[in-house]
Amino acid sequence: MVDFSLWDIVRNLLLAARWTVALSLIAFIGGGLVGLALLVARTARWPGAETLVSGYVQLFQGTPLLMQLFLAYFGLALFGLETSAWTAAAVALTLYTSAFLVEIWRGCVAAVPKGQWEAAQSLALSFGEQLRYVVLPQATRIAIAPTVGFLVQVVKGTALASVIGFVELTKAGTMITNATFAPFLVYSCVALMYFALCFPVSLYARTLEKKFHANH
Amino acid sequence: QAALDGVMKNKLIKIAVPTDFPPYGFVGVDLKPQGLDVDMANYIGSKLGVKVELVPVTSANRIPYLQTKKADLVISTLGKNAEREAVIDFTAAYSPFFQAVYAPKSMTITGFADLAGKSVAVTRGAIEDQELTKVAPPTADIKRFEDNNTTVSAFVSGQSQAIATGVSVADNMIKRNPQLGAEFKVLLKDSPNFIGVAKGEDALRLKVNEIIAAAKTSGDIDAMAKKWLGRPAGTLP
Amino acid sequence: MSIELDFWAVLAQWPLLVKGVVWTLGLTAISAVIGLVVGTLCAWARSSGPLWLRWLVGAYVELIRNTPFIVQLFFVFFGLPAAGVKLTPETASVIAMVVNLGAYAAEIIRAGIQATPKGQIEAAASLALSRVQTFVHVVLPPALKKVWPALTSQIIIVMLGSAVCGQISTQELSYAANLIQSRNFRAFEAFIVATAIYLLLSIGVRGLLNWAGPRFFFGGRR
Amino acid sequence: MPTTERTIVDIQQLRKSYGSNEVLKGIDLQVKAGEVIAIIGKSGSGKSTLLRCINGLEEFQAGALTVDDKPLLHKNAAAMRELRQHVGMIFQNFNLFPHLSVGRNVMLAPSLVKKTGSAEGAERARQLLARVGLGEKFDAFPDQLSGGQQQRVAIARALAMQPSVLLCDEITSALDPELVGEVLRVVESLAEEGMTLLMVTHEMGFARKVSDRVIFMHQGRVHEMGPPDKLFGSPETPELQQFLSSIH
Amino acid sequence: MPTTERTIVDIQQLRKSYGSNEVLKGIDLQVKAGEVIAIIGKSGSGKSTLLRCINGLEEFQAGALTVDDKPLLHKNAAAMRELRQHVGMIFQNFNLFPHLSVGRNVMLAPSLVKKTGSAEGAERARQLLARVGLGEKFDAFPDQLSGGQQQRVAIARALAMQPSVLLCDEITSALDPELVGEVLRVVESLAEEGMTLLMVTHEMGFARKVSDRVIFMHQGRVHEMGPPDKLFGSPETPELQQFLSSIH
Ligand SMILES: Nc1ncnc2c1ncn2[C@@H]1O[C@H](COP(=O)(O)OP(=O)(O)OP(=O)(O)O)[C@@H](O)[C@H]1O
Ligand SMILES: Nc1ncnc2c1ncn2[C@@H]1O[C@H](COP(=O)(O)OP(=O)(O)OP(=O)(O)O)[C@@H](O)[C@H]1O
Ligand SMILES: [Mg+2]
Ligand SMILES: [Mg+2]
Repeated sequence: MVDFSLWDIVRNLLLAARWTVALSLIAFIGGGLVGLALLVARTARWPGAETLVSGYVQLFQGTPLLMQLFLAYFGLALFGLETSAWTAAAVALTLYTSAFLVEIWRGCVAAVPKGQWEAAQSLALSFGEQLRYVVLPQATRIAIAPTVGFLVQVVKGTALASVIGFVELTKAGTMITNATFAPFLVYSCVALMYFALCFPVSLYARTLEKKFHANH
Repeated sequence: QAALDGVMKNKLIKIAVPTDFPPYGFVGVDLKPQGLDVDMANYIGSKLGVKVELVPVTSANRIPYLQTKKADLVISTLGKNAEREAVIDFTAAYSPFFQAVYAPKSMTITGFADLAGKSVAVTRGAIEDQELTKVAPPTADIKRFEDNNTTVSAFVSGQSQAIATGVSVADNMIKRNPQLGAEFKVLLKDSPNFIGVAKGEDALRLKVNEIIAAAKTSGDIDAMAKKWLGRPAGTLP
Repeated sequence: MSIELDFWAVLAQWPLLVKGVVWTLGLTAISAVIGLVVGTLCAWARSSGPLWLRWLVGAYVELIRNTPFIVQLFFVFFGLPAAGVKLTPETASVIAMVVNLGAYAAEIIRAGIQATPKGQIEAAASLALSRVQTFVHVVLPPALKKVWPALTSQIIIVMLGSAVCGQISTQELSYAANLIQSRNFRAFEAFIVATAIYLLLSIGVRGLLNWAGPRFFFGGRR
Repeated sequence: MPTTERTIVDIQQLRKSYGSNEVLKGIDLQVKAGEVIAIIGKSGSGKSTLLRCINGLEEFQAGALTVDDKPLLHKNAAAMRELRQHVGMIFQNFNLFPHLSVGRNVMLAPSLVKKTGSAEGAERARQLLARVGLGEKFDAFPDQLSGGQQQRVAIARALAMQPSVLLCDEITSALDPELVGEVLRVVESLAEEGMTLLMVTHEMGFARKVSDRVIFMHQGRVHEMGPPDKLFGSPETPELQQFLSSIH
Repeated sequence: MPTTERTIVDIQQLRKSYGSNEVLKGIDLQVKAGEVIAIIGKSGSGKSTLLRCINGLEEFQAGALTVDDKPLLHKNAAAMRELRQHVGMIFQNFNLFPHLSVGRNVMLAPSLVKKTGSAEGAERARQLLARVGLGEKFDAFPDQLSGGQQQRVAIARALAMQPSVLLCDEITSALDPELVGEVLRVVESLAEEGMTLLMVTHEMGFARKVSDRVIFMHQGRVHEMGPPDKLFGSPETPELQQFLSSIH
């Protein structure tokens, strides 16, 4: 029917991998910003924030990302909100990523000893200053490794964006498989490319973790 | 109600096509969709005199695309049944679709009763799934897979003893995997394909029906079927 | 835009949904139990096994953690038959889930083990406990306790991830939703119902694990 | 010792509970400017809690507390910041900021709260560090210092805010015995210069030598109070007698 | 005190280095059954390292060590376990197992190592806990106890293995001053009953009262050794004199 050479497969997959990277970046930046805002709300103990944030986390960690993407793209349109695939992907991936990041980061903030808060407080620093100058710098050090580690999950999670029409790495793989009837070859390439994308990130996370433990 | 007006005004029609269902819709080396459904989409676009934007869809999202107006038409090997008609509207049929059961030559299957105790791979929710579920004996082990390709892969890798799928799909599969020794066993259903239109978009539906009717008379439908299926379309409802 | 949502068209197929829930929970339960055992063994191997074993387990963990679950699933289901092993979709799903969870659990549990104060191990040694006894009775329970929330989250991730097992015809929840929607084209309704059920399942599973963890896996004061 | 008659800390009927556990059961205490007060008592008697109430780290349920005639208002963040500029605190575990150099530890609060310019702040930090005997450690990081040095940095950090009152909560108990002396010497010099000090301590010899007044806390109350010679020399209540005998 | 003439711990020319840092520079020491030995010395002089060598927590590079005439063989896991059944150790930080109740802390090692039946083990644990004054805490968890109570549980736990020698490494230094007494009383009773004890301690009064022999360690060597009255009363070396004066 159609004859894909190995190079055709690899070339197409590489092209599709661009979308995987772009979607990952969107997810990470959006998720990071929203996650930070939620973290601050939660840490500052704004009334109701705790309940709200934990409900948020429960919702977006408790349902499949596939469904979140689907509902962001098609569901909003049901209510007359016209969303492009990019908007929907950005919204859904941001929600999903932030729900995980806020949990990860909360643990890191909690790992900063209470005495640090108290010392900053007794030096007349405001809450914002305590957070900005004393707690977050320390929490960040702890947070870098697990955060970078989570990036890997995000990269793999973008595979589901095919449900709203993105032809990213996994989807491209499926499409090529359907034309070539060579699932092993194609999926091996797909797996390899994910590995090539993710492994350096994992490795980096691990080095950071080691470094942190070393000069801790 | 205004889909046709919108199409004519924007000079653009968005048509959902499959990319996982050769020879109806699959991709070439440039990852651009091609196949019978794709040709049909382009054909309708040219008859309307508008540009065509192809929207690659999967079986899970093709109907939502239509319902949320992200696509005007779905040309994606849609078979018709009463339940489906409650949700979307269908035009006239535009291509034939025969489903049959295939199995290795060494296996004797002369009727559906012979499927008892055997495993049969089928694409989940496809017309052949519904048909097979109706006619197969209860002891037949029907394994339903996500898409056509997974179904074929399951059969090719020996995960199922038989497969129920489209005739042209099977031809292709047998050609590429001669070692299987698979052959046609029994015809499941002759279930032609229809084009899906959002509920109530009668203007668009009638317009497409016109185009299909004209194409049948002019032989264009037969030509398309010949090109992709290797046989003429025959009589379509 | 007016689309009439008809949830009854989906809910009327409740036997399929119930079956899906049972399968999803079943797959999750089996792979959680075996996956935790695998994870614990790997965590032990990686923190105190011989060097070659550490490398082997390390490679396993990295391979799994850096590739998507669906690719792993396809390799088990379509790849192993090429090597002469034929598996039912259900077995293949469980294997893929165990292999996946095992790798993640290994890393999580290892982190818990590493956090064990040295004094605990020395106290056990000076009480003449063997290495295995020390690991099982002194190191593991507090380590599990420490990482239990992370393990719970990972088990839920695996449960939600099991949705793709439907692609190889395992009849779990998303399979049921897809089957329903492909028959009657009620995609929204089917997916919304499935999403709601997934949410309930993950709340339930989290609650269950929070309750069960202290009772069965690590002692200590509640 | 340069004690004046101006009351700088005024505590009236202070009550504080954790849940149903009443930890401070009505504390009355007036501290004069320049006074040095040592607080002693058994573990759990509420000494730390009292200090923590004074600079607002803990909310109390009843009673009134004023510092420099300004009442402590928990709900008012601005008032709390204002108050804390007058009340410095030093902790048992130093609580230096590990990610900042010693100099920056000292400069942080003045630059943020008092908007001290950075050149001026650095100059002042150097002076303060020299004062606690750590002039050359400006660029070191906390984890490069011994416990005694860290605690002296913590003192310099608190002094940088020019507080009117300094609260010290067992600031030598986390130190190796050899390092206690260097910290106590710094505190002693502060006392001599007229700083108002409230310190919880287990170092009875030091308390006796430096303080103007000793407070013995017992079960959430000020059980006995008076000049050190009297309290240590002729304790009146059996509880204090027992406490003093237990620690020798 | 019931000291016999049987040598239970015999240390010959023990040398131990961390990397290039020689921490023990040839230790010779014979301990008789029933003897109570206090080890004193400055921080870093090698006291803990010596104790840790005796029950095999640290490997040493040269010299020989026997307990009950059995040599310590690092490579032989079975021999090490056997040895450790004879040598109990109690740590500064208690190191109770936080996930086990007090009773189970005490019962764990006997049941795993000596295969003691659970009824018998529980019975014995109750006796031991009663002996350290914690009879009613059998079902409590470590974090529900005070430091002094935790340390007494640690003692009971070590005793449950019926060791011939007990090593104590500054077992009261992590305790609040008021809690030190209750632990020392238990140790004293052990000494009176004839347990062989090697203890590193900063409590000079206690060392003087309880021990048969005091060892002053200095820079990795046994610098001075003798009966407590002699060592504390008329120290010979200037190092010991300086050490004793620094801690008072
Ligand atoms: N955060 C808290 N939550 C509940 N109870 C607390 C808290 N902090 C202290 N307490 C209780 O308050 C009482 C007084 O504690 P506080 O720390 O003031 O005692 P203290 O006199 O400083 O003792 P120490 O000498 O041990 O430091 C104790 O009974 C303690 O258990
Ligand atoms: N694990 C280790 N690695 C490297 N050096 C060590 C280690 N443990 C101890 N040392 C060094 O060995 C020397 C002796 O330490 P040791 O703990 O035996 O002293 P100590 O007499 O017990 O002191 P302290 O009274 O502070 O407990 C010190 O110089 C210390 O720095
Ligand atoms: Mg206190
Ligand atoms: Mg020591």
